[in-house]
Amino acid sequence: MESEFIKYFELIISASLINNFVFTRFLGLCIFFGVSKKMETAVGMSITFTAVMMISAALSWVVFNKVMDPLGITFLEIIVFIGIIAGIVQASDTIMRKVSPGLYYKLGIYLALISTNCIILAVPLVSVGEKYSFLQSLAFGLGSGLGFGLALIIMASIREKLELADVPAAFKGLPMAFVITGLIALAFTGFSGLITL
Amino acid sequence: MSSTSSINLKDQFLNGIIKENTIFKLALSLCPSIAVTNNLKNGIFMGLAVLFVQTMVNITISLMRKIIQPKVRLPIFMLVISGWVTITQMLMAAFVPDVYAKVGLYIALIVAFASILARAEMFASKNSIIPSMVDGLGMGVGFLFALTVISFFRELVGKGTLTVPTGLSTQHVFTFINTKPVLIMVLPAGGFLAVGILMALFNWIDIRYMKRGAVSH
Amino acid sequence: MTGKDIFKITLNLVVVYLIGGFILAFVYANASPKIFRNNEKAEQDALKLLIPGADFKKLGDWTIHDKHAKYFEARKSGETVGYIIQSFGKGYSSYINTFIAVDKDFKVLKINILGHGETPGLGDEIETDTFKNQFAGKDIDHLKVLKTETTEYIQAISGATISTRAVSEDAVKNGVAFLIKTIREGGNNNVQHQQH
Amino acid sequence: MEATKKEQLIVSVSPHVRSDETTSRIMWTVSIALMPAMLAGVYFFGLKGLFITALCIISCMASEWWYLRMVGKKPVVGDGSAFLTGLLLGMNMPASLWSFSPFTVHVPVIASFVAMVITKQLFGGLGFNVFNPALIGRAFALLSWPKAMTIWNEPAVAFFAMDAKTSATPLGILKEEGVARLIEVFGDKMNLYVHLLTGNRAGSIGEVSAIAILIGGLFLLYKKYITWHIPVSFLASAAVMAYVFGGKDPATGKMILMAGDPVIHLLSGGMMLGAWFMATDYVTSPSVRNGQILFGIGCGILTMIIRLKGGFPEGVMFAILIMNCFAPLIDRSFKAKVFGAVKQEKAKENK
Repeated sequence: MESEFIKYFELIISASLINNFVFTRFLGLCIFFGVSKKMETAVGMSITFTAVMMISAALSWVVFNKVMDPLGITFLEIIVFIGIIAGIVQASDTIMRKVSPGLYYKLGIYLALISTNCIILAVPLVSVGEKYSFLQSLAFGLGSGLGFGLALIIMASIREKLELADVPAAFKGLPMAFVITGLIALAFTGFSGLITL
Repeated sequence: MSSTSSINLKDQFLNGIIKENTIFKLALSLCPSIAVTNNLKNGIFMGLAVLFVQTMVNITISLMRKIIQPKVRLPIFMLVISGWVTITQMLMAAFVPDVYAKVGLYIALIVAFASILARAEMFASKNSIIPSMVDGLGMGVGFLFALTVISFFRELVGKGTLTVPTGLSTQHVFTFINTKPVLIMVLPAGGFLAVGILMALFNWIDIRYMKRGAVSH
Repeated sequence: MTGKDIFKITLNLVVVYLIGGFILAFVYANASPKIFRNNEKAEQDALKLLIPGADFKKLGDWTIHDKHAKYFEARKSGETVGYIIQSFGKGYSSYINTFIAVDKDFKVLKINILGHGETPGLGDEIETDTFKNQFAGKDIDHLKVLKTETTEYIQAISGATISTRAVSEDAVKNGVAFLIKTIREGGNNNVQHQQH
Repeated sequence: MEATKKEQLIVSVSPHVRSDETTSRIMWTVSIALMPAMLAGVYFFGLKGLFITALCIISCMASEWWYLRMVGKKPVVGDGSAFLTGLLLGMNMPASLWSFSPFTVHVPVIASFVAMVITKQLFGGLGFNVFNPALIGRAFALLSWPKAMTIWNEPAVAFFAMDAKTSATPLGILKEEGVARLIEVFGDKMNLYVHLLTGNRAGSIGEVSAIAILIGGLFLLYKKYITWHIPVSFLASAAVMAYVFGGKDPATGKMILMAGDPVIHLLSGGMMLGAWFMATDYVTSPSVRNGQILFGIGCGILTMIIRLKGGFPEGVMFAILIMNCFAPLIDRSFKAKVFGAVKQEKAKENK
């Protein structure tokens, strides 16, 4: 039992730090660069993201293993997963608006952004590819969400610090964001080898 | 076809390559620009896959534009895109298995490319088949161009080699330097640095080019 | 929205999805056998690379580090010339996927590294021929890794002792030991039994 | 809202508004404080060590000068910051890099360029860089030329020797062969400690002599150029981690709690140099005291996690770089908290 627990823990650590989606798998970059300009939006996005990620990981697992696999239509995974994600985003949009308008006011705008984010699609695709169990895909979703949130928040705090810096004209904006991400990725290389995968 | 419309087509084609280059200018669909570009061959095939999907999606949407109900157009667009991506994925798995083994995940994620949906919505759903196809080709070639430049740079600097595809399953590896000159360029961290520096280079050319025309401050 | 509109939209969606589904199913039906053959061919190619000119028969599955691996028997004109076993070694940052070919006396003929995630520039030198060729002719007692120069044992790649050990003392040694245990001591009967 | 904004402004600017003279004096004083360690390095690795460090210093100053010229700014290289970065970078490199076959002399040059131009100038120059330039330079070199950066010379104590025997670092031996083997290599435990303390061991040029670094660090502390917060919390947390999780059963390789040897970990690798000279960099560490303690603890814990479980034998460099990422965040949250506390007090007074 204890070793099981350690496995889930390792999965979360590996998805969030070692194989961080942004720094080593290069996913979600559009949103990453778009949303990390302000700390407040970064935090909001992280929260929304992690929640949606876990739900979609769980639901995709159920649909893939209980419906698609028995029917032999696993080749349709992309279409089905994108449908599931669109459905979840739409549903949480509606539910949040009804149940908690305050929260919707704060986080609603990020929901729309989520469906065009590749991480949210990559999580079910990877966990299906790795043949994770239900709990494992849930842990993977959680770790990926936390890792993306961590990346966003670090990036936002660094960009805030650089607001007044005299960055050369050609590097202003996105090129500099890439360089910063490259240096963070360089630092995060230190985590490699922490867990043997 | 009249001469005026052919000029328009040319502009439409070049638009996607230069003015609205997906990666260097619009900064969209960035994930594969780093993920698959540590090897020239993978970069080229990824670019070709996007070129194929973009063109086919544009053609399909343009063909269907009259029969699609506006209210359900987004789900239909998504279906068309993911359908073509699935087809691309299967074709690549069948014919270029070694590339597919490396870039498979990113092929699947073409679905989430904002640029493809945007072109379908903004251009193909309003224009006839030929301009849509040209637009798709232009955007796709622009993407292919960007990936080729990035992967050329990264593989050459990172490994001292260039892997040039000579066919679907054949390739030739040119070795320029026997030791790996700056290995980090083929690693994740170096990918970000390389793309950042190349983007800055494009910006710099832009700034200089614009300065020549404009009055200096 | 009138009922007619709803009907039209629904019809629209259904028709588009049906056509899409048919096209996809058609492509899938044509592509999937090829994909399947690709995988088969990749495995056969990997085996042929180790023992050229032989035919291979899968003998069974085994597990190492909770990973499933296969082992094969190699035959030339009906006679057993050796065995090939897939094995995994726990390296620096990944499990190293290795194919090991042994002859009838369980001496290593050749090894091949199929997949790994070791440090670029250091650990990934396990893929080089100079390293892999060291294994030719070694029996199970000579798979020890030494950091000094040696031809009798396996010489460590400088700066990547852990990756070296993972290949030789973990993947190869355990693979060969498993083959000896299952085929020489007891497993042999089974194999012969199948022949009759 | 308005007030928060004002506060933010202070966070990002206040530690850097100094007149040139002060900056330059700080830089030169820190450089002087590094001299004992540098001399120890030259004593143990000879001219090679001196050459590599000089090459780094020259390359750093040249890259900064070239960059400032190129963007049309007044080239200010004399403020000592390029000198200090070059010195630190050189001290973090193995002396074996001074070799012409295989040719590895380009390594310090490119690393210096990355440190000065990409890590410092692109971010807007001194005061705005997020990462420690010398450490990024070293990390870049380690990942780009992993072989060249992990060949360590045995301390030869022969000034002109250009061919030195190679040897594993104490941390390398510890990681691959365990503590028993490490003690065996150095004779006995006492001997090991003495070697680690004086610097008679393989390692980067400037990191080997713990005692020389300590002298420099205490000098800076006495001169009030640094405070105790980062070094002490760094070393203390690393020591606790090493003691609690550092023990290993030699037979099974399993971890034994409360059986580690903190002394070995504190004295080996770049721990001392990192704690006293790299983590304490004004620009890349938090400026609030509590934040500094958190920063130091983070460095210590990450270092030990990487050393004990990670893929690299040494974790100081990566630990400090990772904490550099968090420094703006730490500064931000601690400032906000302090500010909030004041507000609460005021609210109480009003009641």
